[in-house]
Amino acid sequence: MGDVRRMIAARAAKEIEDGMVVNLGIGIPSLIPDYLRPETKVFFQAENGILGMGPTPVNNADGDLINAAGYPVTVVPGASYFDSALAFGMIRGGYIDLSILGALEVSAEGDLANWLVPGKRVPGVGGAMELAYGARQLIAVMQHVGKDGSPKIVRECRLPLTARKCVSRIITEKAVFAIEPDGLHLLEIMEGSTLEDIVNSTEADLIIDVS
Amino acid sequence: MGDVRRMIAARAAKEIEDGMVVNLGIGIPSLIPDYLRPETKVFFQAENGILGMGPTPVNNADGDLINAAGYPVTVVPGASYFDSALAFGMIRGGYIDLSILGALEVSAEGDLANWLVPGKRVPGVGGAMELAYGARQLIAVMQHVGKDGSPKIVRECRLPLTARKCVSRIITEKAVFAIEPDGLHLLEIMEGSTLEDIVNSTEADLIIDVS
Amino acid sequence: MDSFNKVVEVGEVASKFFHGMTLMFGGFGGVGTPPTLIDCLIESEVSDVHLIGNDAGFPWIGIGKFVVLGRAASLIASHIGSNPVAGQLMQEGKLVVEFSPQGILVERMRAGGSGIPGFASEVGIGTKLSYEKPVLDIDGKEYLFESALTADVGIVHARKADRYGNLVFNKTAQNTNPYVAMASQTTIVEAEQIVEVGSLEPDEIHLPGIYINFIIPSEGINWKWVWET
Amino acid sequence: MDSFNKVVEVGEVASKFFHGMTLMFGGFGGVGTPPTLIDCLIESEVSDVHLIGNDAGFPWIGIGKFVVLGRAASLIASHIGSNPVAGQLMQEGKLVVEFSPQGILVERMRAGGSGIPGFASEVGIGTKLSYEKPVLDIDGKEYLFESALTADVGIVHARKADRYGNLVFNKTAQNTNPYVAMASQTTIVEAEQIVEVGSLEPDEIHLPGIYINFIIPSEGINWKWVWET
Repeated sequence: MGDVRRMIAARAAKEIEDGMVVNLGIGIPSLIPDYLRPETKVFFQAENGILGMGPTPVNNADGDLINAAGYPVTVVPGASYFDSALAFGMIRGGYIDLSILGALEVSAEGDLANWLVPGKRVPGVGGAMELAYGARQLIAVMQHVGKDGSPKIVRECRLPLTARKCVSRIITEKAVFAIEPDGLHLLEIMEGSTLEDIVNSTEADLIIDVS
Repeated sequence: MGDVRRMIAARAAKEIEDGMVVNLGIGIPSLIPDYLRPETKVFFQAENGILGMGPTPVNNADGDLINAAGYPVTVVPGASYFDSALAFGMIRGGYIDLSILGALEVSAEGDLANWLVPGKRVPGVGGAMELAYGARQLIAVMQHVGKDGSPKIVRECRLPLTARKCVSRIITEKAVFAIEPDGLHLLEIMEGSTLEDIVNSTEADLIIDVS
Repeated sequence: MDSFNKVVEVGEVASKFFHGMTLMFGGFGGVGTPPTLIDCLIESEVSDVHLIGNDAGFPWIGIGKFVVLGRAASLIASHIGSNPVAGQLMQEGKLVVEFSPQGILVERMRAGGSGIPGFASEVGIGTKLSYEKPVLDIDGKEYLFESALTADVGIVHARKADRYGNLVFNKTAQNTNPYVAMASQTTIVEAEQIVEVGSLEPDEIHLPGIYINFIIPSEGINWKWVWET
Repeated sequence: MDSFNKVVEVGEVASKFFHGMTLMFGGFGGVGTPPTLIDCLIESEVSDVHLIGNDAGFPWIGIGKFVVLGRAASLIASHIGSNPVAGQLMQEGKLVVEFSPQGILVERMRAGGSGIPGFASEVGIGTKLSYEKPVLDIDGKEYLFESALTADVGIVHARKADRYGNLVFNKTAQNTNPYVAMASQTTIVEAEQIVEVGSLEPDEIHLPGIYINFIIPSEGINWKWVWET
């Protein structure tokens, strides 16, 4: 399963372009920096108050320099610290080029559910609703199906929503999808997967752009 | 007339107590610091972004260190600079202990008019409405009557209002008044004035607390 | 009280906590939550406390140390996932939890401290979090009305404080602290370093001392971070 | 464009100004208004400009130098008392002026740059300034609805900028500048000093460079202040 998560992260890393400001959610997205080309010029934002977050410190972790998941980080040259109100002002104000978030379900129209499974442990919504609202581009990353094999790319989300019509792209270990006004496009089949498998494990209707 | 203004400022200075945070308006209020006892521990706030404003510099005025009226100032130890949104957040949030503002008219209920004389030059409202709204205590200072001898302490303001029921005290060259739930109290007759003169030149009804 | 010297002993601030109070706390996952004041709160034996802050900490970190004692009646936060005991208390009906999106929560604190009764938002429209909020119709568009939050007492953490309460925060330990200070009637700051008035540069101060009522010296972090365990 | 080096020549930014644009400017009585960019605006010959800023400057200071040319169609400001020409243009119907209370104005800029559609306010209720604003009824209390302000182009001034656009302001020249930068689609900063990326301390930066599109070097103040005349 670790390999599946790393496979998704490696593919998602290719979506990050030079000069972008990117906010990564917890879970699979937090693995993405490991797969970036080192020469990529990118600024990672953390919603607790950093622009220009760097990798995990090798040693001498600083308890006051933490990412939004609570783990120690470093900063790159040009970084700045600020309070949480400014951090979320940036997010809602449309200054984050790309956010990559983990997902529980995504609908064919780009509705995102990623914060609450009724009857299970209640973590709360954190900053996900604002990233979904404000990021210029939102990519959802997740394993293609649930533990019971049920599809997570669905016609309509069954789980409580984080935001409507916010996801522009979905990356799983089986495929890459784009959400366009005319529907859900299959853009790319990942190595080890087949068109038939993807169609069978996806509830939403697909517009197939791959041959 | 300069003497009258200075007389009002000197009396208003006595309202400033140790430890207060005070915002002074332009006009007569700007003369008040000259009359403070030097040992008074007070922090002056300027709504353009200073807490801890000091006197006018003797020389070497700094174009980037200016009060809200546009004139050079200095700062005292413990001063801080900040942006205008924070400056007005302090004001609306009730963190200014005392504001002393010039006035055009004040009503017996404490309504303040100090920003607009219809048909005359239109300066605009500046920060007066927020000081009137947010300061814990608001003192209006003005000459007792207009240039034409008409009363400025009135039953109902005729000029456009800055804010309703905001003034707690009025200081003129003739008298000091307090606005209480039961009406306008005459607290003090200034040197050179008489009770008769005050009653004749004040439109609003008075509750006379002086003998 | 001398407003130019707000420094007191830890023991003196315990009396500021009271039964049934609303308490706002700074911090994000415990980072920037004042450890000495948390212990002081625990020792104060007050209960039925209404908490407002970013999250529920961890069971042994930050506000979490207080939450697990069951002495909080309610909590307004953006998530409680890092403190399973909080989730359990919530399921048992012993802790009333209101979730607010994270940035909306700190914005509501800012509003409370800035004389803004509330603001319009599009975040969370059409989700479970929006059901009980007033809906505004402005020029034919619908928004949620997010109301200002205020508290009786606020506890914040700073790297440095001068004796007037001018604060300098450190890195990501700033987070919600400025807004907790603004929105609380009585704000107590715990500072790692306390300096004389006049020794901070006016442009280096992150938060003016006007928002601070009491300053205590910090005894330092007394918990292990998740990544240290 | 290299987002890690936003420094350009003054001549290059003139093309960002356009006929009919909404232009937001930093500054308070001209302090913190970028002098080189004001001259660049004047030389650009654009007109029918919709201005948003604290005030109208003085006829020879700050935005006032542009206002007196009659090329602004409208102005949202808190006062124009320091620029009698602005008052005259207003009386003659050549400049449409909307007054906003000073702090409400900067708060509306902040809302515009922070994804907040608007906010509730009690400032100015029952006065001439409140007549055209929507009234909110929340739990039986009435508030004015103050709408967010945004602009096509923003011009701001800073003491120091690194090449990414991280800014450090100087004393009271900060004022509305951070919010102008946030609320403008294209923000141009004029900096007295331009330094390499990495040479500013992350905690000393007043405004992160994310809000900045172009940086030009300042040629310095080219007007006399009122107190110098």
